[in-house]
Amino acid sequence: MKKISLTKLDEFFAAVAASQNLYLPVDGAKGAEYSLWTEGTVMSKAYNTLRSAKDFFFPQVETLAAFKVNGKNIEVEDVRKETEDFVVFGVRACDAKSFEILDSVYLADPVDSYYASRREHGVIMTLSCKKPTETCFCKAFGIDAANPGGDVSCWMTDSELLLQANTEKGEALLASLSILEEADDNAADSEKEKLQTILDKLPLGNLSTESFGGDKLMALFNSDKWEALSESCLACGTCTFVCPTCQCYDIRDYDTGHGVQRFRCWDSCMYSDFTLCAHGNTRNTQMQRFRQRFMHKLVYYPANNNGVFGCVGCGRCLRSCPISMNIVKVMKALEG
Amino acid sequence: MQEGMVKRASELLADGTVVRVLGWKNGEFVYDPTPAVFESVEALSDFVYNDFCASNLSKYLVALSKKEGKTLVFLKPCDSYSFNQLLTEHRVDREKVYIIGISCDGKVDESKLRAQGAEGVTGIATDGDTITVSTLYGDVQLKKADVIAERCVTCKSKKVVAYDEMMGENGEENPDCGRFDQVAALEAMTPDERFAFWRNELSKCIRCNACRNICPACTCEQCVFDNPKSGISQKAAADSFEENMFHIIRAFHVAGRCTDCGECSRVCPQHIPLHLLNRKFIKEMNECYGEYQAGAEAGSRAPLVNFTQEDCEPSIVYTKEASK
Amino acid sequence: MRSETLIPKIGVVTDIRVDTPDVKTFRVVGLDGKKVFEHIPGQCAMLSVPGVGEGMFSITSSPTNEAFMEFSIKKCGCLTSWLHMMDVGQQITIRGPYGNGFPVESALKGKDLLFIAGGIGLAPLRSVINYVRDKKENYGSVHIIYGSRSADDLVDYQEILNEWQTDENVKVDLTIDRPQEGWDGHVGFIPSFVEELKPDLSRTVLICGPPIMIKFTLDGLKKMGFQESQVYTTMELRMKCAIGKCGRCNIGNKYVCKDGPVFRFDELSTLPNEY
Amino acid sequence: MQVNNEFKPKIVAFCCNWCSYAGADLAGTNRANYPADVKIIRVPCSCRVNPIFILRAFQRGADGVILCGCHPGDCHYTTGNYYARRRMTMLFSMLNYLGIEKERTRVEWVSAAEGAKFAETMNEFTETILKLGENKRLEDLRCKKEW
Repeated sequence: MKKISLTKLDEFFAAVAASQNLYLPVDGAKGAEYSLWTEGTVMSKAYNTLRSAKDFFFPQVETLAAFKVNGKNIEVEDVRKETEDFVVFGVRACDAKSFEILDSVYLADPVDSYYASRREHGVIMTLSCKKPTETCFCKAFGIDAANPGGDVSCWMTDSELLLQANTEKGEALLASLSILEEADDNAADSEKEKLQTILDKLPLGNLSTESFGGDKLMALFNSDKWEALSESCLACGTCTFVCPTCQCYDIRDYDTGHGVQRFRCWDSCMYSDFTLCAHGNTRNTQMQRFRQRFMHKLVYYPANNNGVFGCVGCGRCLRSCPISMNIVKVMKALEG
Repeated sequence: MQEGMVKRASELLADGTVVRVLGWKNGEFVYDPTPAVFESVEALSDFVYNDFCASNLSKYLVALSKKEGKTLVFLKPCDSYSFNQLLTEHRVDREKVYIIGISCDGKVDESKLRAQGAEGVTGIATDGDTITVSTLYGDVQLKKADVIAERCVTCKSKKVVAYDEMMGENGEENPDCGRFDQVAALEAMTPDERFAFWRNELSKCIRCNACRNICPACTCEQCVFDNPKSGISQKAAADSFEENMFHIIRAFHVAGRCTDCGECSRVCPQHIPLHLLNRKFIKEMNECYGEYQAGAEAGSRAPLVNFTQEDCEPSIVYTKEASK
Repeated sequence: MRSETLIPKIGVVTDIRVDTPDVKTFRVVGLDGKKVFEHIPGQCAMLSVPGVGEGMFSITSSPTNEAFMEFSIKKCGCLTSWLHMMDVGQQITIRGPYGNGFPVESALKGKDLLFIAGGIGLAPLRSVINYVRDKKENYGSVHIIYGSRSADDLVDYQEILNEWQTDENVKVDLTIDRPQEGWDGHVGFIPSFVEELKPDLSRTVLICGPPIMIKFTLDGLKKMGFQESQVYTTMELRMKCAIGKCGRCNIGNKYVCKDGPVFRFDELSTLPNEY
Repeated sequence: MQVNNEFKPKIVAFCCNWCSYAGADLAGTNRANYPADVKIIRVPCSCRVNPIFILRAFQRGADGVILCGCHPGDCHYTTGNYYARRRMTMLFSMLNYLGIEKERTRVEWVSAAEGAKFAETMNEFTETILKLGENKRLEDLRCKKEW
């Protein structure tokens, strides 16, 4: 365990930013956003960022390959560039867990090289929560906000920042920062208890997941509650585009006039053309698309990943759905 | 207000005038009601109407008026303008809808609530115009006027313009509501400042289409953005140009039909002030072609599908700029 | 830099054969004139034309054919229409092989086989049929029931007449939906035709065709006493990445592009029927 | 587009088939020259031009877009240019509102007999675009990069 006094926090950031880009949550006009640290940047105290850190590893748009077409001949150009190193500071426990969920998809064979190179060059410094809010329910998915994962876990007491490396990348980073002092391992315990008492009082603290999981597939699929739950869903993609664990993407071509760029972009199972193909669409009604989204998070993903759920309880979909329909209401309706 | 609505709805359901009631049902916390359809008097026990029922229900009537039987709907003043606009475009069947107009003195904006310290909300109680928010970290007392949504602060009219029955007395238009002040402030900026302002705002867009799917004026069966041949990718701003193009075209397609209900800005997960684009079109049309309020009365011709011989030339944009 | 399966290789179309009014068979080789990659029967490849689109097509040639790969493609969308306008020598991009393919080295080994195909459904099965015919010693007898809308909608008709029907280990029964002059064979839909032929119950069934045909044929087979675990099919859903990551081709928790496209029916019946 | 680092503007002119296109034709037969950077797109009527066409022209690399149509009242379809006039006024005011240089877009009524006016308009418009420089605010980088 290492530590540094909060008075020297800016020097700490400067030291980290000396050798690589450092991103941390900064207060914007309407909510915290990850932005590049520069001299004088003040870290946000918000409970979490508006937009998750997924963008650093799985950006909304990225070019896969470029083609030059002349006459009958095609040239393929591999446009991948090695990502330079970067550090993301201030990631909460829920977002840190979402990287593991994305890893299980993109780093499974065949490895997605775009995602893998970003993941290798990115170091994640998590920060335990200070004031979780009512839309947080990470506890329901077995995430302990007091012990956030990531390469380095940090706790912020009133006077100092405590850092503990969890992976070699974390060890290497902390070792390279001579500014840090040693601290004994249970220095963060008081901070953890303080957080634990708040976590127990969270309104959604007792949300249970035992009526979900891989083995309840057909029962949940054929439940008659999906109609009522999805009746006012607008088929926009907000819940999927703010979600840190949504993995789906679309591959499209763009004709730039002097070649064709094949790019990948986030896609949403809520959109009507998600499963549209030449002979029709297997999910025609909004109920089916709505059901697919929550079945994937609560049943299909656990079935394929021995019980790990596809949701991390960050609460972003609770805040941003235009009609306030979300996974918590779905779980409570389908319980028992 | 809520009890009166539930009582009236139960009567209309019981005597068969309507087959279903379109309203809101309560959520996990007080501030997250969901639009819902109630088809029986017992179901109405979940019905809720409070300061957070801000969503505009008229767009749901496009689908509901295609179903069998009449639908009862409660329309706030701004929703009724959208209903009239949908009526003008023959998207809703007037006979299939029974409207109860409800007066409205402004809805609370959840993000304003949060900005003033309401994090970790466990309960919200409103009495008169003070709102007490009990949270995990102590209670917060707020005056309703401080947390009213911006669109309600500059509310253009408290008058329900389409109803079969009115609960409470109807309000009036409010011509000098100052809804164009922010637009004027932006117009007063230099082009570089404006470009920087809009680049900063529109670059936050994640193309989730919430603004398009909530908008009561956007009811095309297949949107131009959904057509892969249009060259505009529906799901991704692959370049900063696409962000500008998406929002210019989205605002353009509702120009003259937008009733300024403010839903697009309410639902934007990135809190981009999208209504400032729509209001710019409305302000420009009022100045060039005379005052016009979409949805004021059904059947009126919108400015962009109308013309006079004496319209100004497009070059007015250059001369007008010089004067400001 | 790691190998990336999403970045395609270049394929050259060396021969185009018009099978039916809306089906053409394309022969594809790499730039070096050899096969772009090896595959097992039932696997698919993603063909694409930059700027037009990308699509998943089953490889209809058998892996025992060292010279080239063949794709029988029906014209039913923008990419397929573009492909149908191609002429010999055109380059396209190709990546693969994807999918699990038929279990030719495991479950099907030593078995008597029954192929039931409808219309373009013959394309995926043709690679298994030719593979089984080339490795005759590992497999039992082969019975093919193939039907189509009309006589000139029968894909690979020449090959069926010259090679399959002359092969004593192979029994071929053809049918078309409606009577047509110049056609003296059987007339009628496949489900009723299969019930008429009463294939013996020891055969392992491989079925592919329009979903409606599969549904009725499967009911008929079950009525005759076939077990669901004896029947294999290959699915056709919207596929994009073809490596089980882009999340759109799932039936329940199974991805058609990675856990399929070949499924056994007892496995399919445990999944919701969203296909 | 930079050609041996001297800026050559790309200008797109939407010309309505009945008047402006004929005007352009007349300019040609009268030997009234105008810069070759102007690329004319013939449209049935000025009101056929959808705002998306103008934006896509900018996206694909245009530095200036001018819409030419019949004089109000002369429209072959009687009311086409009236609607176009309103629609373009709205589009130009929105582009200006977003901070895009307002001289990049323009509407000009050119009748079939005004060959000289057509050439002079094109010269003048190319001049303003040359002064303005390359279109940086409405460009799509993917279409720009020569790789």
